[in-house]
Amino acid sequence: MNRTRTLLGALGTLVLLACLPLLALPVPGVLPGYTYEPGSLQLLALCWLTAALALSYHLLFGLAGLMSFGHALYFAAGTYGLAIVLDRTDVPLLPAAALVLVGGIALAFVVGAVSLRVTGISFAMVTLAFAQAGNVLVRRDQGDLTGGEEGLALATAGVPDALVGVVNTRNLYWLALAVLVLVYLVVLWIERSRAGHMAAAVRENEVRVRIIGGRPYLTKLVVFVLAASLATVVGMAYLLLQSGASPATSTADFTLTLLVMVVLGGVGSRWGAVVGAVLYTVLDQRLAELAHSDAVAGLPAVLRIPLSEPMFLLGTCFILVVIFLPGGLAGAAERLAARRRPVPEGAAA
Amino acid sequence: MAAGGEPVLEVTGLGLTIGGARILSGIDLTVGRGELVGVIGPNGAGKTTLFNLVSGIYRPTSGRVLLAGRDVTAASVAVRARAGLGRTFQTSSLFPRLSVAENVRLATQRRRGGSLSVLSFPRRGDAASAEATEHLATVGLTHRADAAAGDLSHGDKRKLEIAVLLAMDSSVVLLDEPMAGVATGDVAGLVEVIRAINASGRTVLMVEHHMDVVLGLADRVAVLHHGELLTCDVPEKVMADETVQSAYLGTTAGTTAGSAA
Amino acid sequence: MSTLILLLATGLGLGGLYFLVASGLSLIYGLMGVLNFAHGSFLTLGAFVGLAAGNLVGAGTWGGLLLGLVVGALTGAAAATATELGLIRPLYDRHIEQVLVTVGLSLATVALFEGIWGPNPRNVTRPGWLASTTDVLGARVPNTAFLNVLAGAVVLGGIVAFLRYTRYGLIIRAGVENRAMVTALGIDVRRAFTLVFAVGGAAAGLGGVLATQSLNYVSPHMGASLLIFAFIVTVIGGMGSLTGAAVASVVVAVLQQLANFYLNNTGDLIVVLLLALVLLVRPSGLLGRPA
Amino acid sequence: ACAPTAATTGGSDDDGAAPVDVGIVYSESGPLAAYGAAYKEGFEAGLDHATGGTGTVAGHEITVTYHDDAGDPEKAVSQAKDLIGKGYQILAGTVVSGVALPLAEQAEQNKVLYVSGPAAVDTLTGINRYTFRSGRQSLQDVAAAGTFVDPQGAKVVVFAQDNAFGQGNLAAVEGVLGEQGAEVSSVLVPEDATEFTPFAKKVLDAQADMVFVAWAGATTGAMWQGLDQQGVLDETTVVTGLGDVATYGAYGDAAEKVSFLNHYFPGAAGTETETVMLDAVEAAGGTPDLFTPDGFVAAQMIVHAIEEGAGDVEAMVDALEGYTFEGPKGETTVRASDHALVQPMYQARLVEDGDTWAPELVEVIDGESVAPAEVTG
Amino acid sequence: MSGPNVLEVRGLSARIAGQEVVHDVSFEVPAAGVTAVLGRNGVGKTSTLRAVLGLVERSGEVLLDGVRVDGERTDRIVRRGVGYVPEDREVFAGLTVAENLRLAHRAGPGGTTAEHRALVDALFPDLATRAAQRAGTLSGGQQQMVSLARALLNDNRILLVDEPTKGLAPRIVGEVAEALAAAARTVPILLVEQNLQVVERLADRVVVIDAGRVVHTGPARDLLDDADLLQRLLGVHAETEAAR
Ligand SMILES: Nc1ncnc2c1ncn2[C@@H]1O[C@H](COP(=O)(O)OP(=O)(O)OP(=O)(O)O)[C@@H](O)[C@H]1O
Ligand SMILES: Nc1ncnc2c1ncn2[C@@H]1O[C@H](COP(=O)(O)OP(=O)(O)OP(=O)(O)O)[C@@H](O)[C@H]1O
Ligand SMILES: CC(C)C[C@H](N)C(=O)O
Ligand SMILES: [Mg+2]
Ligand SMILES: [Mg+2]
Repeated sequence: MNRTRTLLGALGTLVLLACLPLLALPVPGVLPGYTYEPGSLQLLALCWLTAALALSYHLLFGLAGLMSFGHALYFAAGTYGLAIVLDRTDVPLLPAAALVLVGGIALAFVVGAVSLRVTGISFAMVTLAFAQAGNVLVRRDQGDLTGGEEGLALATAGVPDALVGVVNTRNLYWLALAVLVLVYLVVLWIERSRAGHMAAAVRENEVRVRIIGGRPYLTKLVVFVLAASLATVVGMAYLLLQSGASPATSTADFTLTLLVMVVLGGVGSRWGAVVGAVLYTVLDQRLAELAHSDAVAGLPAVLRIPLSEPMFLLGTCFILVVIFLPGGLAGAAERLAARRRPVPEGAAA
Repeated sequence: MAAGGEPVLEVTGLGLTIGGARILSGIDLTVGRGELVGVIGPNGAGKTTLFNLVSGIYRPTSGRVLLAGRDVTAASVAVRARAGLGRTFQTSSLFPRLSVAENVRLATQRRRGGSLSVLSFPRRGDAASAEATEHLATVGLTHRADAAAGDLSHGDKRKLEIAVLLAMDSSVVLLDEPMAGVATGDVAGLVEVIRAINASGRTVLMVEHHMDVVLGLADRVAVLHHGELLTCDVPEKVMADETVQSAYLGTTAGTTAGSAA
Repeated sequence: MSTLILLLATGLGLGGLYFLVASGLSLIYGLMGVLNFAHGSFLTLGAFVGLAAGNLVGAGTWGGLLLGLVVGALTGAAAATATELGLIRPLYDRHIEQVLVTVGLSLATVALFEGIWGPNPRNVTRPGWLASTTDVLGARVPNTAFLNVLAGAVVLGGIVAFLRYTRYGLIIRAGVENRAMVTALGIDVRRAFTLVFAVGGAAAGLGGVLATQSLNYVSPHMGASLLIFAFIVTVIGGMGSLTGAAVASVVVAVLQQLANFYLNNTGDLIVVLLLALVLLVRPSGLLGRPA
Repeated sequence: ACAPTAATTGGSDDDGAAPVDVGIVYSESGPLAAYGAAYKEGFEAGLDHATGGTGTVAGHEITVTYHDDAGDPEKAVSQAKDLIGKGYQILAGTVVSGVALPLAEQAEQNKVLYVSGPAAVDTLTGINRYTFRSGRQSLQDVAAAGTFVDPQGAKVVVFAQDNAFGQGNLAAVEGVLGEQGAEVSSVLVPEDATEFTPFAKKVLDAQADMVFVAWAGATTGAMWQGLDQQGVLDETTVVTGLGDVATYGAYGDAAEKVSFLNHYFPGAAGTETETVMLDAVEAAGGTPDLFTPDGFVAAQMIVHAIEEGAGDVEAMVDALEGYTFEGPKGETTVRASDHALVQPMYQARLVEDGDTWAPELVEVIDGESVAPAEVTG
Repeated sequence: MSGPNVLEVRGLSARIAGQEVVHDVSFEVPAAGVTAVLGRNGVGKTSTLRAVLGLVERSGEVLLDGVRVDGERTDRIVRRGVGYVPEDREVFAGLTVAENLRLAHRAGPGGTTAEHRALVDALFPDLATRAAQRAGTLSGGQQQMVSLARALLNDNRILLVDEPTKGLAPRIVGEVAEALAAAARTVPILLVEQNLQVVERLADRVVVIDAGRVVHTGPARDLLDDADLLQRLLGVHAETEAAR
């Protein structure tokens, strides 16, 4: 009963989101215009893709407890991989995407196999190191492949016309939404599967897993590769949306951003990851407007200087959430719901 | 020997040296199928270390471990577990943030295979869960099934560990001080659970400092002292041993080797 | 030959600089397990405020530099103390969140510094001797290399003495493992945490002012850009080992110099490779305690 | 409320006096905010100048909106899409090559006019029909550097960072000076390196006739000190581009030993239009700088395009191709074939001015003589 | 010496993770002898001890030597002279044995004295030989010794001891019991213990807890001699009893 209701709610939301490009709803302060306008659709599409990426990170961090500082590497593998294949070959979009996905999986497999030999902060550092190496390679533009800090434009020749140009932003929007739904379902699927339960167990106590005959290393590798391949998929969609790859998406900072999103939303919560990512993206894209608004310009310097720095506002928000909203937004929502619900029976004896 | 049929666990010349310190040396021990062997010895004698070597947490520096005739000396913990070896820890080791039921269910699920499958979903009421519920009832934790394992009191954690062992359905079971911290009033009940585990044909090795429990359950008692196996014999003979008397039981203590229930 | 000497000497100086940046980070990370992402901000703040103070006495004078060092260290310590009291302490039993808060703080403060001092680097005026070179076997070695090595050694000695001759190191290591139990031994573990954080911050502030002397600029981003090497050095050196961090600093810097020069600018890649290799062979780092 | 069926609401109606929207995407914040500020001040002055203070041309009122990309291509693309979606047909701006290239890509995909700002990357020239530039490009810098020595048989070493900017400059030197008979080699330093004394020594050991330095970022000051400490500046002619006012101090005592090629510094041109620009910027409370002309020229080009072809992108493109006008730097031409902006460049030196440094003009270099080779195809 | 009771607990409640697990508990510990807290698993014995020290969220009054300390931080309470031996030993696994003990040293009145140090050395000679070993690698019993030693090093006003004999070999159980008996001659002890022989050997008075409430207080003998009461309060069956 309850489950059908949530399911219906989710479906309804999805239909509404899918219809946004056909509606003229203004969301002042959040979107730059009506929902059907390309600017708004672009922002929303960006939100969906970021949310999908955050979900893939949630799989790593929230489910398996693997704090990676190098998840951006697989996202960049998606954007750059596809951009390079389209740029250098005549392979059409779909086969090219399949090729890049295989490449991403192989990369994740190798890096995962090595980095998972250590745990905790060391794991974070090894993944960081590998991602940093990727970033250095991308920026150095060896063999003129990646375009260095100037990035690489999407070679539109191999891309269907329906996905090119501002007039087609709504198609890209639908693509982004589809990617989000796909990633969400895959993550849900994995979490509910036996492998997912085993991953949660590994997060809790590795020795114990071994004692009951489980294989922590393999479990973690499976999750690592799955999360990475999802990131690769999102990266490819991102390339189409942005019409280009930029080295910023291969930096450790970018992974940290993902971490920030997941924590904002609430570690361990799927919805949290989605909400955190959307919130972060909107703030990141729109705070600048606030920062440059006349209201801020008129303030005395002590207030104006901090308020006109978007990252300052974002960083501060983040700190406040971490300190005052343990469990992030999802945790806060849960507490609110719990307060409304009558206290359940059965306090421990 | 006693109840044992063919040997199911054989340890030969087992030794461990860490940084020049000999923790264990030259342990030879053969346990037959269905036997219950008590392992006693002073604190620091190497009992837990022996378990760690047998279960694969540590690698021995010398000697071999045979499980059901198969040499597992170089095998990983997980391989040994899947070959039918189960154990508990001296300090409870659980999945603290997962529920009590989930702690047990993961073990039943692992045993039933496909635990790394992304294609099958565990459900409430499936065979694995039903079995888990049963094991919880056996140790008397049904009322705590939904609590997080980390929130259990000390004694309840010990009971949960036993339930997990039941779920693993191992043919050889290593229990490291199962009674430590269990309320006096619950000891008898837990003794019965262990007896039942043994009676169902499983081989049990048990480290325990509660002598009444050891004497009440064990077919044979192995005594470790300073990392060496002093003796392994029927309880009566072991209790009569003078070294055991002075090094382990002491003379001043309240607990004495006496008639077990 | 003189090129090799130059490579080694400047590598050593660079190692000194890395260690100056890493020392406070390593102290806090090693003892408290908090990978302090805001360390770079302490460093930047110390550098700006320290230089400003030094300029009051006179830019490019030794007196100014000395005052700058003192003020930089104090500023770093004050910033760190405020951070510990305001942000870290409320989260004492939530380890990952502590790291996250420092991430947030680094994002916010770099932006704030940009707002205050502008995004562009500013050049600094150094005492004449520091801007010149000394001839070592035909190589003209920049004098900042000597300053960095000397300062690194002094900071290393200072912090090691602090840990050896006070109980704070012990208290913190125990406190990280089981905070409640330390208080149950009658020890005010909170004060110890604050103090160690402050010492780490002072090292950052000091390192910041010294770094401006070799980098020849001060900017809101200088801390962040040095931080990544500080991380790497800390991890390679080994959790909790300051000496390890010092050794790693020199190894990393010299290797980087050589690889950049002889192996087609692959210094950064080699360092990353070294990190991966060290962690795989010795997960606890060169001199770290095994986990 | 339902959305209109097509998102093409461009104002192509021919009631000649429709207002025209111009969207400027540039760095108001971020690491290159100083460039952004100069650009914007120049643009405002240029708009005023080109419309005779009316803000209107041929009856079209020009409405300019400014958007901050913070140097981030992702934000810039979002803003461009928003503007294009709202019917903007003219985009301009950005100071970073990494942002200019994706914007050029958007211009091509959506067939809107895009006038790039100070981004120096050469590939922008001839990239597509809809993209123009209002600043100079690396090839022009390099060609200007070539005027310091006689390239024929000269030994030229490029000292640069090992990134796209540095490699681009190396390629440009090889293309331009190599073509003129110079023997070009390079010393490339990793982008993130903070210690490069040994590289400075390597430059010295190369015993070049000319060292061309292409460097950007915070380490500039240390790099110059390194070159000076190792004695490079005393031994050979060292040429580099003179950047914005904030960088004058970066050379320290080395300043007087360096030969500068220059895109622009206030007072370099001495033209009437420059005076207009300087007065306007200063009157508005701004500070003229390296990239002020880029904004000014962008406004001049946009006004011309609107005048000739408002509402019709193709017509605006046609109007700009081959357009020659009196820019602040002097006669300026949009080359029809590839949209390179042919303009004069300068040789300059830094002289001590109290406790700061001031640029001084050495020579004006004729625009045609440093024009980049035409991009074909 | 001040009043007859070194510790008084009045209406103490304790909460863990938002749930009250100890409800309105009151008892006192006289200035001499051993007071044992008994009860089955999970009834709140440990939580009561931790509430006295302020290690869990609590309400109610705690008086130490007649002074209310329930508003104070744990470390202040401890410095007033409270020694604590926690349930799970809680040695600092990453520190050596010597470092564990060094950390427990307290200066000033009520702090570490030479006699106490000598007592510890005599009781646990094993620890001296293992001074440089990391506590995490000690055997379970050895860790228990470290934990006890940390409390016995100081000249405390009272000791709170939670299941000290758990996991100790019978001979050591006897020795620890003797050590505690010796300590009890100079310092009162509040003891949680499951081993009834040890209770019998040491305890003068008992406090029985069930479901977070005190259900019985009185002289130890009264409880131990009453099989019916034992069965009812602690679930100890006659046959287990016979095993004694
Ligand atoms: N890494 C190590 N370095 C030095 N000694 C060690 C190390 N690990 C274990 N030991 C020592 O090995 C001995 C055996 O320990 P073990 O845990 O097996 O004892 P045990 O018999 O289980 O004792 P208990 O009954 O107290 O649990 C102990 O004396 C312990 O201190
Ligand atoms: N960390 C925790 N989080 C939530 N609940 C807890 C936690 N620790 C203990 N509890 C609960 O508090 C209650 C009292 O626990 P406590 O440890 O005080 O019992 P105890 O009498 O010492 O039991 P034992 O004899 O098993 O040690 C139990 O129901 C237990 O489940
Ligand atoms: C450093 C700058 C002068 C270079 C130019 N703005 C570019 O982006 O390419
Ligand atoms: Mg043991
Ligand atoms: Mg307890």
